[in-house]
Amino acid sequence: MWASYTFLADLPFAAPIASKEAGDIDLLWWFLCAVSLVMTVLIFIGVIGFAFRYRAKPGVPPVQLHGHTALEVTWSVIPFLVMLVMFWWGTDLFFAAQSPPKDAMEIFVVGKQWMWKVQYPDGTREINALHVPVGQDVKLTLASEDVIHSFGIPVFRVRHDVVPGHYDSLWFRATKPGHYRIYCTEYCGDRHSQMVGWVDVLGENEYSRWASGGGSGGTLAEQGQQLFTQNGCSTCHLLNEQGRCPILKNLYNKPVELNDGRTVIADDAYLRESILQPNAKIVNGFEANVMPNFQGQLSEENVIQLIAYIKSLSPATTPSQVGVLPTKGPQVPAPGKKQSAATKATAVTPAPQQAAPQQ
Amino acid sequence: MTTDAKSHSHVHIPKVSTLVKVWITLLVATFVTAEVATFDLGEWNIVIAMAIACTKATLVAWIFMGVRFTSQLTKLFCVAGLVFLSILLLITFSDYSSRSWTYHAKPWATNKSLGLSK
Amino acid sequence: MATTYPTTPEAAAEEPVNYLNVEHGWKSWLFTTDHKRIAMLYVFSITAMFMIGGTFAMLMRLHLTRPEGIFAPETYNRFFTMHGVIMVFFFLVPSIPATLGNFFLPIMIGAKDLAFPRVNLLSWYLYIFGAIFAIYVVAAGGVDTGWTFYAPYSTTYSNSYVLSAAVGVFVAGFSSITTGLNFIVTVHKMRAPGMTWMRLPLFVWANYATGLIQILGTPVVAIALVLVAVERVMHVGIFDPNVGGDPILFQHIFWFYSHPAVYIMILPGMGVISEVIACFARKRPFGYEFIAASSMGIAILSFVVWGHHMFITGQSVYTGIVFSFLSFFVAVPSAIKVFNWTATMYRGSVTFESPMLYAFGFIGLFTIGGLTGLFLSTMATDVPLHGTYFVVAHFHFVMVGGMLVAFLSGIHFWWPKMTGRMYSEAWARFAALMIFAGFNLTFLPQFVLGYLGMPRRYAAYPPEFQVLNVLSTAGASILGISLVIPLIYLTYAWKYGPKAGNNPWGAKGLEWEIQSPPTTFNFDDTPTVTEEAYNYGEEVEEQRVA
Amino acid sequence: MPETIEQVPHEAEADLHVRHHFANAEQQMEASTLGMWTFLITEVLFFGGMFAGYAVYREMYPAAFAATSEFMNVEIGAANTAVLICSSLTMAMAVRAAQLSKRGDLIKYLIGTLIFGITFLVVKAFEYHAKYVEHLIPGPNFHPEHLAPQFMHNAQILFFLYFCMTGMHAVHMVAGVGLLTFLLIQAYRNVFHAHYFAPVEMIGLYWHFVDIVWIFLFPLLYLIGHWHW
Repeated sequence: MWASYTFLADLPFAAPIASKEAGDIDLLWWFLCAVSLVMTVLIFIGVIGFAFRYRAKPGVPPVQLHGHTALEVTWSVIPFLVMLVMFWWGTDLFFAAQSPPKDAMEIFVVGKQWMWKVQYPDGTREINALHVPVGQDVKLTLASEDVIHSFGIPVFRVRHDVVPGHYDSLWFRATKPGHYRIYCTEYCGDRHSQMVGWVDVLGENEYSRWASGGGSGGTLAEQGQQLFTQNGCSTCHLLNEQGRCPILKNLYNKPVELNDGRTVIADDAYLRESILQPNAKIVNGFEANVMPNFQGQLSEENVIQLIAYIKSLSPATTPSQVGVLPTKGPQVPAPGKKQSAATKATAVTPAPQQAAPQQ
Repeated sequence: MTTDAKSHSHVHIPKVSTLVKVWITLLVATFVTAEVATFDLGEWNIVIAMAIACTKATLVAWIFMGVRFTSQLTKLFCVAGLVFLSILLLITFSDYSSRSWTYHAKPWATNKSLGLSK
Repeated sequence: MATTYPTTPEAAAEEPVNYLNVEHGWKSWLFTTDHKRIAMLYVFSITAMFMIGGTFAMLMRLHLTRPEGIFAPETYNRFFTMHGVIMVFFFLVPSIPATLGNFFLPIMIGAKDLAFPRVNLLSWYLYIFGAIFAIYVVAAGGVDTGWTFYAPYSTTYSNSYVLSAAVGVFVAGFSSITTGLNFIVTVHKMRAPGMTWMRLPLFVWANYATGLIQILGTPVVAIALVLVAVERVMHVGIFDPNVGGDPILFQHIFWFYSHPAVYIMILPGMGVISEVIACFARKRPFGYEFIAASSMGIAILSFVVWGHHMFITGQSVYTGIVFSFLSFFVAVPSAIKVFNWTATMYRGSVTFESPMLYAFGFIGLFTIGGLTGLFLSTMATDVPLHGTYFVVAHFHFVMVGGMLVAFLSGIHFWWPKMTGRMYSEAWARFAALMIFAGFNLTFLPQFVLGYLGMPRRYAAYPPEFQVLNVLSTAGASILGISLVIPLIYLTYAWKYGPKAGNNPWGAKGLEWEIQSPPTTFNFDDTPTVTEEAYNYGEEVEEQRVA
Repeated sequence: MPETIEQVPHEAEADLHVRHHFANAEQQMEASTLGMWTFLITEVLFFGGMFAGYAVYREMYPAAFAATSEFMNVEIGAANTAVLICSSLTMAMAVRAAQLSKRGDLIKYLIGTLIFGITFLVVKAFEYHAKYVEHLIPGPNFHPEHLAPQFMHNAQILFFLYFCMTGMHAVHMVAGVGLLTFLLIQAYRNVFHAHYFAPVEMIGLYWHFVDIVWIFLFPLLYLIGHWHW
């Protein structure tokens, strides 16, 4: 908000802070601590003071008082006003935390039972590890392949649940290089406590040195292109002229007219839904039931690679007017377990890997 | 509705004609709601269906269940049940409808002013 | 079921007939419709379930003394789930309403019994039937979904005894509904002549408000568990993301009950504390109408705040803002109560018997518990604190520091009336102080752990948190041992304690005007109430003050 | 003109049924009515959870709900609704007969209500069987013939809700039939009369409530409008 409050981390036994937003949240935290301390001391003094001052003494009768409406009103309204300050301040910071800047560097994180699979735009992949440059806005797009996880980095004071079925996202801008912890904070099964990792905030040159290592299999977009051809998408989605399917060139983050008159932004969630459930939203001028369902055939990583490829088709991804968080949009079924290309679109019911659930 | 003079604890006994009239209205309403559903009125289908269902339910409660004779307290209890049911329905529903609203730095600038929706 | 009276004169002279000795034999207990006997049945079953839940708590704290833990992670997951399920559904929700409420609500309003005695007995049998399922689950291998049963883990991925646990909780829920139903109808329809609403003791107000929440909330968790159970059986359901279902819908329906449930747990405790403070400060509670109104306010407002459990689970930001605002609204009545209790002691004549010590403990710990709740309803600070030990410490401060301490305060305050015997005051004060110390040592470190970011439900944690965890385990062992002390001296007192007269504390209230322990029908003839509640005059009693 | 009450037993007999902890029959009657209505609130909220689920998914997948509504047989649904409304009438007449101490009518109407109730359950059983045969039970073997592939997943949600809601309603119907047989036996033993008809009225309230639930289930599950998607 105002200046940066990262100096708050230097307070005795204060939790480390590594981003400006974390400092703002910590300022609110210390404000709440102060208010609570004042209230607790007030109540303790009141209770112990009155109890001691008016303890039962021989010959001193209790004085029956009935009540005092004005006093009641004051000690209802004043606490409520203090709470309104907390409410307003908290909501303001929460709003900022939920609107990632438009030009943030996008990293995909897929939560799978008991590990975090991280994918960078340049194609490198990591398990339970995240490398980010210092001072750069980073937006993490989170997806889950099985149960609800929750990706949290205490040092940036960011956390968001990862619910299977749609994308969630969080963003931060690291200001202090270091080696910080990542936790999964939504109970997700036996190895929930092992689903931890490290985020390394690197200086400019270390980051470029680390990034140059590069992924062997080419950038995310290149991997996406391979998938694009392998799965036969290129037969209909021709790149230069109108095939039987919509053109995907410079489509990302642009408004798209649907056949029912609605207009949606072609963001990650829309692309993901159109890959897995093509008939959920049909572009104006095209009929339904042409593109097969890829639900269950493509895993989360493949979808991310395809989306990266489609993004690479629209030149400089012109930031749309608003810092549009990938709209959660209607829930799209998460891909079930990798299955053989079932001819008939049988109902997808992933038998859990472990034994059949006992009744 | 003349209460039965002789009953000692002013028990209100409904007249047969009232019961039969309500019965017929309910049957007619069922027929009407089934017919109306065959026309395609888009959004309005659900509204009409629910309106008819609510009238039928109030009729059953008011006459058949004798709510009209009961004390204020029982009437309050009926309403309280429905109020808390609507709390559950409305707030859960508000979450789902407001999920896809975009958050942007200027919440007051709606989609229209940004030329996004048609 | 007609009750027989002992006719021999010397039996009557030697021990006046009361609800305990009017009949003997297991039949007189298992088929009783006397609200006092059902209350005692509940006291035994509640204590048994508390001990089971408590053992799991001790096992968890033992496990957490080492960063990598002692037991296997799966076992730890079962420990914390069983601790949660048993404590929430089989101790916290039923405890004060089913024991002290069942026993004293009819007497306090001048009634012979609750409105539906047989339904009251059914409530105990439902509780026992649910408890049998819970104990079967414990014996068979436990459930590992957390007491919140979140989908899709509980529906698809967990292979523990989720279905049996869901059935057990479902049945125990109906026991809670029947108790609530009984309280509401009794308070409305069976008050003695002259007992107007504004003369009702605050304990009755609190239990009436709790009854409302039990009636309006419990069915919704019942249907949530039915949907989870059916989805587990049919391998597909409305919470299954693979067919387009949304796991967050389960959280909505679950928390619609589970947040009001925490008020089911705390409201009766507040009722007990109002009674205890009024008695030992010899004062009519300051702002009686405001305390009663805030009980009702809490009961109603508690149904619109459940979303503060879901700020970062993908619920829309706008609904989150509405929930955050309403969560601050619901905090106001609790604040009013604490201020009024403090003001009640102003110019009173305060003595420090053990129930009053527990009441002081309650006010202090409930205040800290309530204030830390504000951290979690402020959206920005909820982000770093959600799912950490800060939340664990918050709700233990309100549940153990609030509800359990109030339960002990009520048990000690009414023990002479329930059993006719007085417990040893020295042991009681010692136990109260030990519980207070053990409790603070256990849960204050957890606030710091939560602030430092240690997630909850972790079987293994980073080594830098070990010191605080060991401290917390030390506190837990003190708390665990000191909770056993009341069990000993209270049962000892029941057998060998000195006879307590009808009104050992000199308190006001219909329950103190009848014989202790009371007769089966409480009053020989229905009392008529002429004066207002808590009518402590201005006279000084010598014997008490010495 | 209200019928006269034949041979009304005098007040004393009314007090025969008053339980020891009630002051008089009046207080007991009010208490049991209030108790019944409080129980009905819990039932309202019990079904409310499922209605919340229905509302959410209908808003999320309107097209899928509309497409799958073809599998619901509207005629049977309407017929069942009519059957339940008739059973409500006979139940109300039974309560009235009890209030007027007319044992003959009471038995006659109770039998009528039972017949309608059982007819409803039998029709329901046939409907479920038909759905079983057509492989419409959500889960591994869910293969509706002519359903557009894109709705294959979301259709299972509607069918899951359909089976849960109508199933839970059927369970309440079975409980109602059980209570009615209990009433019938008591009526046969001439237990009910103008001063003691509480059980009949209470079970009547329960029965009417179950009818109201069906009144809402019928349009929501059977008459989903055909959206022009």
